[in-house]
Amino acid sequence: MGARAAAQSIDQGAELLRVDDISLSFGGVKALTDVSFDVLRGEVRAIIGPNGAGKSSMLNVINGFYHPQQGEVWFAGSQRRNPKPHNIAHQGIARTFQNIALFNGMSTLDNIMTGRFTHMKQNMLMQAFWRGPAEREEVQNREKVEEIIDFLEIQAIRKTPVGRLPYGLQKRVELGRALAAEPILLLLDEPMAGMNVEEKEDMSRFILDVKDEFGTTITLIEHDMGVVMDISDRVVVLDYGRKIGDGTPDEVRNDQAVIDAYLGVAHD
Amino acid sequence: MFYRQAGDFKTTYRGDIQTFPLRQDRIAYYLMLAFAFLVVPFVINDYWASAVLIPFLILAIASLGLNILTGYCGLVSLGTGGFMAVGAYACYKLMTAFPDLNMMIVVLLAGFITAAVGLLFGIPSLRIKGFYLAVATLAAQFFLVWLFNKVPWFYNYSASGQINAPERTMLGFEVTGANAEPAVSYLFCLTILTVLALIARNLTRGRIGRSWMAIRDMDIAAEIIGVNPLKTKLSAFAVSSFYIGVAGALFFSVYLGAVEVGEVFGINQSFLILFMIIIGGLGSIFGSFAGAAFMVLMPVLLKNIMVGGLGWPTDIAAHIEFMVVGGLIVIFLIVEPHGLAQLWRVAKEKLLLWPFPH
Amino acid sequence: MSPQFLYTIEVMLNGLMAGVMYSLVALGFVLIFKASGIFNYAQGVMALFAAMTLVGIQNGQVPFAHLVNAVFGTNIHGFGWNLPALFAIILTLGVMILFAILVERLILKHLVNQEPIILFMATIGLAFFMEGFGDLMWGSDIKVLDVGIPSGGSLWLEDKTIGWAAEGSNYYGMYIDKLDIVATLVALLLVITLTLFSQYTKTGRALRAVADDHQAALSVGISLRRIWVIVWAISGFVALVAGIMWGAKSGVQFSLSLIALKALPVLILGGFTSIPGAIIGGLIIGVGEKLFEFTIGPLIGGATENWFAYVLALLFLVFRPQGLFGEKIIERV
Amino acid sequence: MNQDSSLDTFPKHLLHTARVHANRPAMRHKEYGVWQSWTWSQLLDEIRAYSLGLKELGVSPGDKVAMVGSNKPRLYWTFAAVQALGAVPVPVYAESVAEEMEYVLTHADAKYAVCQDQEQVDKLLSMSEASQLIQHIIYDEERGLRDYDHSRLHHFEQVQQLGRDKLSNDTNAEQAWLDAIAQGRGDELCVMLYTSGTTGKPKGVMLSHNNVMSASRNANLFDNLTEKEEVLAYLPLAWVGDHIFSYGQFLTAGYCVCCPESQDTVEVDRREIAPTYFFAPPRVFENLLTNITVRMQDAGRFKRWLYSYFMSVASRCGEDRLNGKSVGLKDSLLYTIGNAMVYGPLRNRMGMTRLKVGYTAGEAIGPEIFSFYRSLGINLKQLYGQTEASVYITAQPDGEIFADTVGKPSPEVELEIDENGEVLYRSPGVFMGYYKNEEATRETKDAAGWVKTGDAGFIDSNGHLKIIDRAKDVGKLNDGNMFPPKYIENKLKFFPNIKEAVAFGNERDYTAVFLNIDLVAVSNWAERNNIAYASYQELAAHPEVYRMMEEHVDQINRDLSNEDRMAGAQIRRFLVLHKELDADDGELTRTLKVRRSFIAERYDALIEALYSDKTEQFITTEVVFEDGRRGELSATVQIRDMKIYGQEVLRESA
Repeated sequence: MGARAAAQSIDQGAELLRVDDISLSFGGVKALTDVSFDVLRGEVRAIIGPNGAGKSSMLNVINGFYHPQQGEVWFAGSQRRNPKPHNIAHQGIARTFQNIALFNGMSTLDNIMTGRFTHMKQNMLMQAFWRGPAEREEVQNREKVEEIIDFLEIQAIRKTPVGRLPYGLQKRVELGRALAAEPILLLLDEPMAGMNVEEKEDMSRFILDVKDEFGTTITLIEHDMGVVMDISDRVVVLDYGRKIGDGTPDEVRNDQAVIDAYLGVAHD
Repeated sequence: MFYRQAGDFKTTYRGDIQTFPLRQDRIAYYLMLAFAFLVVPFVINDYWASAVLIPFLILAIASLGLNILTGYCGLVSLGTGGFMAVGAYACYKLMTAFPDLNMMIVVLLAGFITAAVGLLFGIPSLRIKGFYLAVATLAAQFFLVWLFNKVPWFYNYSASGQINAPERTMLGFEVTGANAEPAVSYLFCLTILTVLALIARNLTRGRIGRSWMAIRDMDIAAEIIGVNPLKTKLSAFAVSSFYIGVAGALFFSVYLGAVEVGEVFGINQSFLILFMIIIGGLGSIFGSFAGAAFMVLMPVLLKNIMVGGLGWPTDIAAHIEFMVVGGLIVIFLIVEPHGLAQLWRVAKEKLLLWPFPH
Repeated sequence: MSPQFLYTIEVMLNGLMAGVMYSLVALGFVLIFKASGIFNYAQGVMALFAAMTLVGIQNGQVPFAHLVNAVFGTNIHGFGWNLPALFAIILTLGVMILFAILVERLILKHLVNQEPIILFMATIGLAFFMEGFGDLMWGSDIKVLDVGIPSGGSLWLEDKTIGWAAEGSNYYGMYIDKLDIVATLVALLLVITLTLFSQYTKTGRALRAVADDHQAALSVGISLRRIWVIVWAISGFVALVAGIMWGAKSGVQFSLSLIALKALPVLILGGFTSIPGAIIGGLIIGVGEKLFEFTIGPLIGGATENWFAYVLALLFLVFRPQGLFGEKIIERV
Repeated sequence: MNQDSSLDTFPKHLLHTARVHANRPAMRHKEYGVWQSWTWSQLLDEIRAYSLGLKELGVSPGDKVAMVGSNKPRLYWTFAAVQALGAVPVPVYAESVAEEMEYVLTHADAKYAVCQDQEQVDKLLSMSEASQLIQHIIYDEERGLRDYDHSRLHHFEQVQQLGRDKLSNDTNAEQAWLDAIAQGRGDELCVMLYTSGTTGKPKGVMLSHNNVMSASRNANLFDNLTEKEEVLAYLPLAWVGDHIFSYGQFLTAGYCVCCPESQDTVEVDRREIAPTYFFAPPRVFENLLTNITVRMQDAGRFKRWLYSYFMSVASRCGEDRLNGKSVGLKDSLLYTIGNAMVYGPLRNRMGMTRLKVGYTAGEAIGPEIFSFYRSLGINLKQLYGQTEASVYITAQPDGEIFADTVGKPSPEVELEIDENGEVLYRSPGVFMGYYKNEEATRETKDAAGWVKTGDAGFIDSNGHLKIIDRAKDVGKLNDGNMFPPKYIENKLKFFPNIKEAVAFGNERDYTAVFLNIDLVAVSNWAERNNIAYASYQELAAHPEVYRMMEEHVDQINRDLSNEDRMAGAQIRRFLVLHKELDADDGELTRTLKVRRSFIAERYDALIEALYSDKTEQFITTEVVFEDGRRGELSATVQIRDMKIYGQEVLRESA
């Protein structure tokens, strides 16, 4: 059974991902120190913390960009051994980036179609012939992509090159690309950075809808505390690469260590 | 202005993703194909075949190939000449080793052999990008030319060090050698080009093409989506080299007939093909054609004007040609980095919007 | 000492001297690359063009004589003078500075903030243009360049070394061209000057500042465009020196422009931004290719110098892309 | 008439068309990026399953089924599916505010509701009274509704599945369904359409199958419409025009109705489909023309010259050509060139390349605008109609097109002008009556079947009807002169820079107007003239803008002075309003008609100032922002005096 299938068979509310005692450093600089937490199937799990707390590093460990010097990552019940990011995609983990990483030479549609990569199987020969299986596969995946386009309400920009889109829409297209992979675990790196209130509301709605409609488990990094507390089920708090809090939004909000970190007391 | 897209709507995705979604484009395309296959062979003469049409067809294949690698996958190669040489020598070895082999098969096999060599030289692309990679391909260029020069086995130990294409037939018509009819050579190349162009279009429009472009545009994001960078880059190298190899084989066997490797497949050939795709348009099938046509026609035109019209010596014409080519490259990079294809796209957009400006 | 060993020494010496020349050309690249992020493929053609211009000025050739004759049916060729070498060199330097200004005005200005690969391709276009332009201006025939540099084998060295080998062996002393010795000395001098220039002069420091951070350099009032003109003028100067040396050695002809291509592998070895890297890389390539040709060359048909450097560079690219002196690149996500 | 008299109801017609044109396209819907299409036989399958599903839910003859949403295929299917059961569809304006909608729903006794999406469902559920009345809600789009209590909420597909299950489990189900359809009669209630009255509560106009059928058939015959037409359904479902075009004529002619992807993409979708038969209120044509003008101003010199040159050619001979008159050889040639260079591309951009006939109605269209389209070779015509008449009262026959009339009586329509100048008509399309409002019915329709239109007008020498204004709106100035506010307002609105105008004068000394600038046109003009402004308010009050408005008003005064009965109605004073009249603020109706009395009350201070000698007036108004918050907006509005022309003077100078 592949990791994706294993992940799919996990019950709602059971452990989907667990990181144990993760430590990561770059040339002596410690980015993460002994961080452990878990993500349950079907929840929205937020990672918060001040700038430089190691949030993005944590996401990069989860999706295989960084390989921690110490610690274990368990996904869908099995331990991972330094996989490449593209293997991780096939296991059902998708993500978006803090600084939008779209394919600027392509249209919205093509960007999201590219997100279907792991679901397309036709080999080069079939592609070269096109008529038949390749075209059929293309059309089938297009149908899926159109559902996502419809879901994200971006019909009007379907054929627009993404480079020409305003920031907020680019963010949405990037979410679309991640959704197109039909991920089991979706990692969102500051999905609302740089957005105005209205765009943030839209994005929050989309995130919650993703959870409801597709049953996707979501792990997100976000700076806007209001948003985090509104949409997440549980929150991990990192500071200086260490975990200083973990719990429901209410628990975290009232945790003295967290309050100190955010007010800067702890490091005075 | 001439476009009437109103009422041209799509009821299926198949209709939406076809190569020419506009009805008028489709009609123009079929008319062009019919003209190329049904009219040109009957009016073609030696001059047009050897000066314009056949080099255009063959170089269009090469530029399609390089465009797949550079335009679609974002990997700049300066080794095109070297890979064309691989195609040419593979073709020569196959023609001489298996005299009865169908010429079409020879050319395709030459392409596959070049693909294999391209794969080998593509391996560094996993670790290096940009002009670091360009330098690596330059290594391939020099090494390959040296190899074909220095290892006599490749030129069957001939005294001149040259390779000469023996006469071979295709469906009873001579395609190669001194007695080949221009119309036959033309149709042979045209058929191969048409098929390869369709395949290029098919590859670039689907999963593989998108993975190439994803690597080109943002390799980190591509990886996150599940695109294996090594496989993808190597596939681009292989496909690209296949095209270039086929072009090299045709360039040698159908077009020139005799080849001295350093002269024909030197670094300048690499640049010429690179210029074709820059002028034509990176990442565009149409651009490959436009660039090849431009780079083939422009010297002919210049020569006709300066040598034929004004009576200047040929070396002056050649120098001016160099200047024009170099100048155009710089101008295109400054003014329109996406080349003729972009100009065409913009013109088409304008025509679609006509009389409105936006 | 066995003759074999002495031959090897000789090859290495030759290699070292060639290497210094490579370093010189590579230095031109590094300067431009550091200051503007441009990999200047036209460097070699610049050397060729500089050499042609020098010969033309020295011999009193009329520029574009061919074209003028063809267009107007005239028959002019030369002004009929012979200028002193030093004067001609200074005039040529002036031409190269003018060239630098034109390149900045007509090309670089319009390509600010483009990707490196685009700029690289632009310099290929520039190389083509210069090649045609130089030929059109001065004619494409092979020219003899003579600015009074001594040439021919150094008899003194041969005499000195002939006795090093064991008695009875057929050893006739080391053969080293005087031109190479001069060239080496000039190149060394230039390398030292440029290094000092970039370390200790105000302009040199400005160049490095620009290389480190464009934005910051701009914000402290260093004019990027002026810097570009300066580095292109310097590299024009380097090209001129290289052109003189190489031209004096093997005549002014097209193949001269290919020496620049040799600088590519040098840079890959040494790193694109390191001046010491360029020097050491040049020496390694120079010695390496000579030794390879000497030892392995005969086994595989010779003329390995054409590609040895590239393949060496290729191996480096695969196994150590950052070069000898570069730092390991950590990719940020 | 030559149609089969057995086809007297729409469900019968559906069965008939599905048989005759089984494989022709019946409906398209731009969804998921392409035009999803249904043939007539597929359409019948869908509707049958849906209808049976509704029956399973309990829909029975006489029940009212409300429909809320935009132009989606499933909503159109609801008409037929409901009618097949003998029940009555009641389309409701989807954009109307909750109280308005609740009034309609409760007044119509709607027991079922079909909604497009979550937004509509939420709206319905929020209504205490109507929500209790409604037993089942069916929705089209599932998004966001997953977690709702589904005891009386059903997804469209579930309903269809109910129907399909019934079909497969009960062999008699289909026959029973067909039998019920066969029992339908033409004089039965077919649909109830609520008029968005400019005053008072909406009234439910009851139309029978015969009403809608005769109007539809006559319209098809009048313009020779066949099953080959393609139309774009984009106007509100609840509006009678859409009901006739996209349902009545659709079923009777058997043509193809295309539903746009969303309201924002109508223009693109229209270009893609290129309808052959098109209907739009003047506003749409005005906007299109404004758009064209604005975009042409951004064009380069050559294009601008080309455009203006060939537009002058078109205005010289285009209309004559369209009317079949012969024009000179030179003009004919020029027109052909212009057709290739300008008119053809313009028609293409507007999606009118294949247009056989286009109609405009609802309000008067500016003569220049009207001529513009006709001169491009677009067969645009005017018609005059009402919900109570199942639309058609008069229409312009081909070849008899005048910009200022609304045409001749439509087939089977009798026309009369009563002693007050009010237009009366009688036709088979005349409605059955207002639902639960006998009194209003009696007021409007007399025993002999004559219906009062409420409009004042006269029949000109060509036999064409010319409408002046609402009969009750035509007032008198204190000096006894006639005051037709709409007439004046429409003239003003024909300037692209003026979006809306409200004229006052009834029982006052002279005519005075409020103007609303057209933000698109004026801001573009400002940009070109380097006029800086930070807000709508600032732009509206800009002296240059005022100057421009003065020129426009002056032009109107000249025109009016030249007309027999209107010279006394020239505009003496005007002002430019500091805010845009807005339906959210109640200043416009949902169909964007001016609510005169409401405005008079709201801007009382401004009106008083217009009839004083003040040159400016301060005013504060409450506004509703887009997100529903309320706020206040205040401004000092300038008032300008205008020159009044005497009739003779102008005649001399002219």
